[in-house]
Amino acid sequence: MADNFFLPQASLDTLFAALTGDGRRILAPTDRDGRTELNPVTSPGDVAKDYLQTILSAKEAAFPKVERLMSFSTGAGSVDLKDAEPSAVPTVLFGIRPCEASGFKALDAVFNWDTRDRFFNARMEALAVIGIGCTRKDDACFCTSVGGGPGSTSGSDILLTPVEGGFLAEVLTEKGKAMAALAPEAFKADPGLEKKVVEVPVAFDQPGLTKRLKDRFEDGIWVEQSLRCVGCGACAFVCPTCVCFDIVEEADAKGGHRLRTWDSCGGHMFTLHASGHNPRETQAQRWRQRVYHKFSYYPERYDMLGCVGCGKCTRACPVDMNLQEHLAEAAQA
Amino acid sequence: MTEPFEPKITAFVCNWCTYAGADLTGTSRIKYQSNVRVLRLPCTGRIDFMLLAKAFARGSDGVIVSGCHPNDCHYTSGNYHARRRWMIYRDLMDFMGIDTRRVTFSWVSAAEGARWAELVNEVTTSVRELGPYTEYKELALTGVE
Amino acid sequence: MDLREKSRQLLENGDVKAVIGYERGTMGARRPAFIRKAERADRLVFDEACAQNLATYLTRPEVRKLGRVAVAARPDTLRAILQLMAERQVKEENVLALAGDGTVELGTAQAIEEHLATCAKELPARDREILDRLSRMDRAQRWAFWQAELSRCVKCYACRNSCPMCYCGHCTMDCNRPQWVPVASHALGNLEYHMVRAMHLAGRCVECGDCGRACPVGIPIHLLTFNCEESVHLQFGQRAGASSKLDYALSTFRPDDKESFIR
Amino acid sequence: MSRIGVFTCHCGENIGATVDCAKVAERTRNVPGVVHSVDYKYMCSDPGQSMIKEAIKEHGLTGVVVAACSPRMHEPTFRNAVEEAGLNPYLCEMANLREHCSWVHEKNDATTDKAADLIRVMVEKVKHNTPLHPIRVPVTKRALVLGGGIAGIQAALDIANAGHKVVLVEKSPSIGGHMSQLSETFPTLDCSQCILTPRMVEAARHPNITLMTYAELEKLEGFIGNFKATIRRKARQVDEKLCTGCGLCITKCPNKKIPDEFNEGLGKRSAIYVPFPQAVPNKPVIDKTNCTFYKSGKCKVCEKMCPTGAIRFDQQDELVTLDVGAIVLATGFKVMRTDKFPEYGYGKYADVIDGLQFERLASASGPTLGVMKRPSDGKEPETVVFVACSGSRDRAKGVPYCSKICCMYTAKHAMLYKHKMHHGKAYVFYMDIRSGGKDYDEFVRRAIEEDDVKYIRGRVSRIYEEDGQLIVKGADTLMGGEPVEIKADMVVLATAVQAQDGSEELAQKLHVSYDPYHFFAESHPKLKPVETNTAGIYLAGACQAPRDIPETVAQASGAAAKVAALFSRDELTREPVVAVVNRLPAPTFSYCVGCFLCQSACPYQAIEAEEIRGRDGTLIKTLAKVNAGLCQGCGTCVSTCRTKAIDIQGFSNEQIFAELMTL
Repeated sequence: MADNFFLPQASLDTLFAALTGDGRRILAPTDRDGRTELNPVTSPGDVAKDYLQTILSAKEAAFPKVERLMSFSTGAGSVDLKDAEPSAVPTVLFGIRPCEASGFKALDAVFNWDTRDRFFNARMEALAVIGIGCTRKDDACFCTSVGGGPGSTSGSDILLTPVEGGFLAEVLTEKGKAMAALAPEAFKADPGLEKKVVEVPVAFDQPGLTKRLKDRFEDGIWVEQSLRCVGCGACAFVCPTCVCFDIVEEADAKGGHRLRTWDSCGGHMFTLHASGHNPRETQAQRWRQRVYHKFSYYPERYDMLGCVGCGKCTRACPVDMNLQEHLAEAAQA
Repeated sequence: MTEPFEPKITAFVCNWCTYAGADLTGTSRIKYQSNVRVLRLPCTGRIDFMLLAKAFARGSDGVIVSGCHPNDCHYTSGNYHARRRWMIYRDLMDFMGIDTRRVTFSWVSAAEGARWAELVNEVTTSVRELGPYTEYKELALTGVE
Repeated sequence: MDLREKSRQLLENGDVKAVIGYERGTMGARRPAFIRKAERADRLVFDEACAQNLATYLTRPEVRKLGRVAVAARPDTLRAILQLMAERQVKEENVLALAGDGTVELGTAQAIEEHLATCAKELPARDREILDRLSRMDRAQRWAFWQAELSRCVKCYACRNSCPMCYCGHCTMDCNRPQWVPVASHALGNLEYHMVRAMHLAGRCVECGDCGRACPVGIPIHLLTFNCEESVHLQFGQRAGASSKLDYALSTFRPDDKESFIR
Repeated sequence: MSRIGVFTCHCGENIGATVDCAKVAERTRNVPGVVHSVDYKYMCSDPGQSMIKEAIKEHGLTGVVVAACSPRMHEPTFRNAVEEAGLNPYLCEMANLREHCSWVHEKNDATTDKAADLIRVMVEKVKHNTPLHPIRVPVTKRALVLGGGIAGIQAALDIANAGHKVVLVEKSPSIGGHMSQLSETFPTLDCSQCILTPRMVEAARHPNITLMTYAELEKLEGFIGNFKATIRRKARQVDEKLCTGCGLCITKCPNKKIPDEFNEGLGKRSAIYVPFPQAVPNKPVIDKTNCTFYKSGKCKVCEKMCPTGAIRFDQQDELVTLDVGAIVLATGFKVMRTDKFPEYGYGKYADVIDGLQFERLASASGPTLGVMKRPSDGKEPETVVFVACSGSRDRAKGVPYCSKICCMYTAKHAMLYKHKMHHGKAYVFYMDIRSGGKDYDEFVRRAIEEDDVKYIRGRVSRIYEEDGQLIVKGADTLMGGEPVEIKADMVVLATAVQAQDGSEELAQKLHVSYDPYHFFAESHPKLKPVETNTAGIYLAGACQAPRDIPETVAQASGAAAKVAALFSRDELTREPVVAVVNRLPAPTFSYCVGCFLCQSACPYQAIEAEEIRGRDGTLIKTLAKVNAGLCQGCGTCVSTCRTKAIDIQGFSNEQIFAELMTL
């Protein structure tokens, strides 16, 4: 059960100072060169003023686009291996939206599925989330269709909801309490604030979709939908739940590193075998994989969806592959 | 006391003119600074622009690209193709803020042994003055968590 | 007569197997539409907001299999079609460009060339502004500008995959013997990727700007290819997409090409 | 796993004095993949080579690096040695410790470090070397000689006498070329036709030579040893097999007023004609532009008169395709015509003639039967001015080069004139006298000293007509630029030697390079003077640059020797340093996308298209393919290829990349 407080706008300074004073890095949406993106900030003034969402998702706080797993060097007749240590700086993700906050669960499902991923877990342990509920939305948003909502507390340690003069602060977890404890003076007693967020209509029947997908694998709909897809990875790379990665080595004659980088199932090389055979040879198969992975395989395997309805993919897509629209179509008979 | 900075210079040369010219420098016992490492290719036409970029990525502080004078290409026109490629690539490097002072393009013929020594010395000295190309060397580690 | 009517006719008469045009998308956007049945032609729109270069689709295996297709073509699309013909990727008989308001049928390379002669090419104001800003910078500032911009790149390859000239099935980026460009999107990987992309488009870029438009993180990467294309044009006088006959600046030369930096 | 052996050479003191070879060998031992590293005094000596061979066997080496002198010096030596030990020779590379290190740097640690680096680079390269095998291509032992002047005749005879078949193609109706027009030749003054015509006849009769006159090259495909030439045999309108050369048709032809090309327009010929009496073959052709029948549809007198019925008004051009292994280009030159000289009257003064016209005037078989008569009125010219360097060495005329032969033939002309008209006056205006050559300067001196030819050093600024005479205005620079004015009866301009018309087109057909003046370019100005940059195509005579007869003949024999050497083998072997387009299993087939940008970058036209078809014959993909016979291995295509589908053996992307990654 959450503890509710009133966090006056002016008290944000106090909170930020306390978090920074505690040695935490604060990552928040900023407005740089006309683009909303996550950056380290030190004061509330650095935070973007009027934003819907960042372009990229918050997943990079726990699953960066490039991270080093190990290093090696070659010497006289020998090779020295050295494990990398994740640079798990204590970090507060401030101001991300509830949809993205809930996305970490989908990442966690994969990174702790059979093997516990040392790098992801170290970063998650060091990570705390102060989400902000949504008072705005756009046509790409469909959180309510996938079990979330503009005021959902899932994934946040503290969820702020804008109210007159500040925020309604729901302190949700132990991590949240610990943060609140750093600046107790900032959190005032809740005078009985109303949690008012934007309304996001439900676009499709998700349980129906998941069920429908079971017998739609060979359907022509995937070809039709994907005709305009150019096969880039923009959707996957902005997605808060897309977890695919590639492992590469960068080396010269003297040594090198093993790196983990983001990857995307939309790319034609993703499933290409060394033999030249490609089990997902066409863009339609790759598009289908993206939909099935999120709405069929995730529920089967982890009992959750691989999509939080943030709509980032729709906004990022160069050819407007509107996910919500395609899903609605797929959910129909 | 710190050691004086010794730049790493990588040279891409064609087999028929500049490599032979550098051989002549040796035969003539003309001395030059030892910072340069020469990579031999058949023709300047073979010198992919990516080789230059990789040389910097590998930590070169300066790069020399050299081949046959116009009209003297062993393969008649490899150097003309190379020249065009460099004209465009150099513009692009400059546009992207890469330090073009660190790339020297030249024609050194098989007869110009002294010229090769002079070129290497000039480049080595000027790159030594420019200092290490730190900002490029740092790239491989920037953006890796 | 408009594009819808024209498309309906073409499909009904069996002149083309599909019309690649634009339709209304999310939040007022225009997006590519593949129309294969005459009755669906009503979805088509063709207005100023239709920016994407649809020539990109002509080299896709799925589209190649269709046979002859019609393409709603803006001038940059036409340039791309010519360049693709010059590079033997598109056959004259397999493409019908619908230019102007969408009703001007251009069925041959010659017709496209003639039509293009009437179209002016202008740099968008926003690009001009960035280029002016860059030209006032010194080298270190330009470096800082591009490093800041490229640090945003996640190598999603939206730029590459949107580009009509990036049709290579096996891109330099996909080469791993040797691994020319790092896979990772760290600063070096990003710099080399965009450098290679610009160089590989030098003399081939039709300057449609789709790469920049496609970039989800808003890097003005199209300026890199524009810069190369302009330096090709200024120094060699050639322009990509001017003709269906191959005249690639980097596989041709003049013995008297003038430069000032070779010692 | 690589097993590399590294052999560091002291080269006596040459490397050893500056580089610590023992230390280098020691350090190299620690490089991954190196299983054997030694240093030795002289690696190229027999014991040195034996060390390598033994090590290959003993250590099972998969690659060898010899760190010694320049690969340009001893690469073949060590590759041979390696091959003798059973390893593919292309698995051996050299690190250049001598020319690029020990000879050019001081003795210190940095120099030793560099030596170790250079070795390291080659070790990494050699790890990526693959066994290569020489490329073998068959040779068609038949030569095509283009041009039937003295150059072509000589080349054809030499090749034929070496036992090979030759097809000699000449565009005009007879072989003989410019030499057949000359009266006498310098410096011996022997009669040109007397020495040439026996050669012409020999060429025609030679069992190994097929003559194709009145024919031109239409198209050339293929590559060294394997060319396919298409020859257009122009319609003579005369059946060569039936014609006996009796000449009755010529005698009876009603149109005899056509300016005669052989006599440089100084005589007339008929519409059916042989260019000159000694023509080979001595078979006429009908000049269709001037023949009455072709103009008006009536006449056919020749057909009626011909005793063998050899006239063929319906004969058409014929295209003949020949397989040939080598080509000799001997298409000769032209001279600049007098109409290119505004200062000398734009060619409108009949008595201002060029050197070739003078040859015809002086020739015993010429229009005047060798009697000195000027063209305008047939009067014997009492005073003749010869102007050397007419057009040559004159940028304004587009001929900055020296035409080389004019100094000599001008002296000859003046001499011939004086021999025919002892009382006449001969003046020569010249810039310099260039008479290098055996007996050449003596010849010029004879003209001046014995034949009293007046040499004036200076240029002629103007020539104009006045009272039936030509006023020649010039200056004598040896007299301080004093103006000179000579009233002459005839002026002979030694006009510039230029490339034959159509040279550029021909060069493009053959893919040989040419200079700015359209003379064909030799492969190397010193060491490959008869080769072109296209393997299997050779040069003879003035199509390459102005040449005199002895030089032309020498070069023709040189070209013939090259052809004979080529034909001495049944197949050619070539260094396998050539480009290849990668091939992969279906469904990829190759990374090549078939954009063919490499094709236009290739200086050798070595890139062809290859179609990949399915079992049912449908076209799946069109790929670039390198013709290993044509590829010279420059690698320009490699830098053009975006998909990295094309690569060059011996300098592959992987090899160069590996080298770079060690630095």
